Amino acid sequence: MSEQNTYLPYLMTIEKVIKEAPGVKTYRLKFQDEAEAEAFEFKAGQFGEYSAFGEGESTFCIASSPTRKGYIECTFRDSGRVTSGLASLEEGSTMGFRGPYGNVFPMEEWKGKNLLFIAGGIALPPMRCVIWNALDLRENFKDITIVYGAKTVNDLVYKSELKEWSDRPDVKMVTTVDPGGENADWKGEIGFVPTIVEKVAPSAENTIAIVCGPPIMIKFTFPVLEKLGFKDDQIYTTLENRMKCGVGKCGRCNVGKLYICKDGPVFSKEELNLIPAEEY
Amino acid sequence: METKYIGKDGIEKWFNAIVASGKRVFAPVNARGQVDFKPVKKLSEVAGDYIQTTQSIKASVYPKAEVLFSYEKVNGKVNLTDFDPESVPETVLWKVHPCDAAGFKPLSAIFNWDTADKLHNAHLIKTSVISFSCAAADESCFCTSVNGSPGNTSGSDIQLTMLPDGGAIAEILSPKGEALVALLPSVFEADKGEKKEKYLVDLPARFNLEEVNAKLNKAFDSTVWKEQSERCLGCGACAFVCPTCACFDIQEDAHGSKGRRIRCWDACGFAMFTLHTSGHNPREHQSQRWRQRILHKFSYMPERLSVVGCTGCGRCSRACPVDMNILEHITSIAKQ
Amino acid sequence: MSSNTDFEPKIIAFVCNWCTYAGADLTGTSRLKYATNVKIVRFPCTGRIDFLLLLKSFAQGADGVIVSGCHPNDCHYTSGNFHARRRWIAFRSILDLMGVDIRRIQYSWVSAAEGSKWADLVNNTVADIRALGPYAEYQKVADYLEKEGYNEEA
Amino acid sequence: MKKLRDRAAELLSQGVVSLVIGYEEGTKRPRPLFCRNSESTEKLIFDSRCFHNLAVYITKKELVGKEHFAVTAPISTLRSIMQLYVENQLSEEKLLVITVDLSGELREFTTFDEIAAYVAQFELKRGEREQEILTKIEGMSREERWKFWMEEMSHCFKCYACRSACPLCYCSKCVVEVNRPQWINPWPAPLANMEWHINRAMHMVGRCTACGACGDACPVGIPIDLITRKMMEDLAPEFGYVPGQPAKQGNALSSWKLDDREQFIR
Repeated sequence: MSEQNTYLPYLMTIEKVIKEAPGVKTYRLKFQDEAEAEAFEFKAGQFGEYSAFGEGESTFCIASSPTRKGYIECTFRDSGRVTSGLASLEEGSTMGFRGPYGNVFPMEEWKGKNLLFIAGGIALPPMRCVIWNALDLRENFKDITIVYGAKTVNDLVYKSELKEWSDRPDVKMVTTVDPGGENADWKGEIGFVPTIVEKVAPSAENTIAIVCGPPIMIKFTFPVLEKLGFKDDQIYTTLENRMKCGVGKCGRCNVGKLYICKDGPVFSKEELNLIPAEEY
Repeated sequence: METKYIGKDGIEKWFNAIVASGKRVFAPVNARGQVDFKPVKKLSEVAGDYIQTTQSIKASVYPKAEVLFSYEKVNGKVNLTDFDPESVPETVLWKVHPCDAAGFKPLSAIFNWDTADKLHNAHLIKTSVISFSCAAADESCFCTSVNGSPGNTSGSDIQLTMLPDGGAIAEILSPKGEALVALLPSVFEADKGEKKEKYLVDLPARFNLEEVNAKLNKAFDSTVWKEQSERCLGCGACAFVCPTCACFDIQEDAHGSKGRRIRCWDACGFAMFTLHTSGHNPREHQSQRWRQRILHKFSYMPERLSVVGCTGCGRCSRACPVDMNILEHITSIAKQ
Repeated sequence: MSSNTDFEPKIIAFVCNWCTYAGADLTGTSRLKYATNVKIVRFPCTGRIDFLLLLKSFAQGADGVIVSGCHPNDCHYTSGNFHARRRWIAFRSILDLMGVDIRRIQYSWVSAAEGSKWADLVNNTVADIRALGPYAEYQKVADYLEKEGYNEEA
Repeated sequence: MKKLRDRAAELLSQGVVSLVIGYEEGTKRPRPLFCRNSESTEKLIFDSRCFHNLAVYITKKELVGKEHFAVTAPISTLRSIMQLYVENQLSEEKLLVITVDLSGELREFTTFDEIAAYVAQFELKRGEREQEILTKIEGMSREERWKFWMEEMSHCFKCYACRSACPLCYCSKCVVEVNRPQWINPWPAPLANMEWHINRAMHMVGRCTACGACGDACPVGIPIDLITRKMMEDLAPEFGYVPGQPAKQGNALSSWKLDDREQFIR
């Protein structure tokens, strides 16, 4: 009997380090074991437990698209013991990864629809996975609109990709910074994400909105979408409660009877309505 | 399932045979003014007169702190050493109460409901449970209200029901139980036809589980949580003595280039349990944490795992420094 | 306690920057010989030396600890050493109650001018700890995890 | 008892206070009770069995809110209230302290000086249990003490009931919850448990009022209250405070005397 130890991480080599914003880095990770790499599969929306040996584990989404094979990427902010341990690693060093965990964005069901991505700050990574997934299968979807905002120009992550997306003729890309966060060269919008969404959002007809961001942004974006005619089953988000195990055992991420790590992290607004808002 | 009789002397001989087989034996021992499970070698060490051990037996299949794996960093590479199921010794639990044995089911349900938990299962496989049915109970006991009974055999490999002559009715309930009998089969005699029920404590049910469940399904926003939890101090005593509480933390024990990842007990009553790095805490108030504890056991687990997360052992009520009496609280919810 | 001739005590010294560290420096520049068993950790002031560091030293293999700073009234920060002294009094009292071997923690005042006192302090402490032997009692519990009874471990 | 109930009901119905923290009958012994209306004061009791230290609740903002509140306080609670006051954790304006004196009369305190004067009449003595265990420990060799405490510590499972029950453990973030650096291993293990308890005792130097709440709360029966009690007994004369009396001269570890003992310093 060779039962797998769920808590034993895959060993990953950090292939590439990208500095995204102050304190924010993206790592491209490659499996050290060929067979593990071969067998590994995930879908947009899933997350994992990333470990810095000597510090512990931290939970982030997989920020790369499942359409890009051979590696995974994660983006994180240096904000605690584990993340600063991870941040101190260099290209070529080893870290751990467990996953993929959680449910997925129902991208199959979204075929033939318009997609509206709305993200704020460090919440672009879970969205980036879906965005690239959609762009790599561009023919499956109709209009794609991305609204992304951060506090300041400095805080925007994936800067080169933001440019790539806005240069593409098949994407409508809107970037914004909070009032006061702009600099002299800033050519994007100035204003909070919900306000900008109201201005630039496509018709709700046949459109799916995917919202990721800090709770306050989500709180103010939902009513805007509602006003624009989006139904609850057209709106998706991804939640992040504190987690340790990632597999529905440690008891932290319960929201009502659901586990964010098993039943989420992806929820439609329709599903969100059924769980107590105070617990996420 | 087979029922036998074992005499007074037979019990001691059999116990000695179990110890002699090299298995680790845990039994309730009265020491330091408390009765708790400890490794024992002689039957005389086993505590006699008590209602309940302070702690449950859960640590035998879910240790307080356990190494998930260890690692070593060598020249920029990392070598992992997996948990070795063979490192777990064969263990016999002697004189477990039915409410403790019954706790193995909800524990395993949590650890195995989706992903199998290698560590928990390794312990489980190596553990044999000899339970003793209960002839006495106190005001904190309520197993009969949560699908249990003083003679419940769930989770037991053998159950003994003590008889006035010092012997016992032995119910052999599983292959593991048979293996234990096989250590000294000669002391097991034919069943004398005694009815076990006659020797069990009479413990009327205090609430109806379905009723409680129905109430709890609508109670999330109730004021009852705040009312009940006002005196709660937010410590983890209730969770740590509970036979079914399984919430855990994963921590790192690093020493230079070597280290180990450790799983240790945690409790949903702690304020820091759900605190996000951002400072946001979804369960900020003690009332929310108390609600989580009750709903998890009496609503979420029955719905998600088809098992109630409480065996009615009453330990949490006994351990609580401020008398958060779970029976009283559940009964009052049932009556609402 | 057998005289452990092969035993080389591991000693950690927590010293303040202004007096004892300078004093230890002077020992070296004065070419005074002293035992090499000491690893020095420099702090701004004895007032900054957290009591848990002393316990951590034992847990990680030290057999003895030296804590040393400026003489009373000589503190660079005026009263850091007075605060430290109070803390040591309390700490010693608690450790003694708990059965921690307080003979293994040597407190001292060594000024920047007392190079020879530092050498004596180290030599005497090394000799004392050598006589006491390794602090195995403490170190053996450092890695303990689940044990149903402390006495179970031989 | 009736006087207490009537007075509590009166205070609540007249709106003098919005909460009375007291005792009610519990499963085996009295337990804390929170009266927010005059009806619930019927459950109030106050007798020699009431020894929960209710002072633990009065620093919980979530519980006492912004309104005026009252607490029925036996002597141990009064001592803690005084210490909390000395540490600037309470204000006289919000809190009304009620006790029942030896003659059975209700006494109300509106200033902390009154409480201090009242508390001063009572000497802090070791109880039977404390005397018994401390005598035993005091008679041990160092090696025996180490064995004794290590065995006790092996039972600690870090539920932190000691911390939760202590009125003076009011920090919003405890040292064991800090992980950069991780001073004390968060999992239960004999040494990590001992480090925790040494740490707790150090944080209690000159502050512990020997109410025994920590030891009483410990579900696994470790006599942890004796660590802080003994420390306090030993150090009080040296640091110039009286056990059980508020340390008005300031926190023992943030003050010092020129002639503090130093024979142990080479």
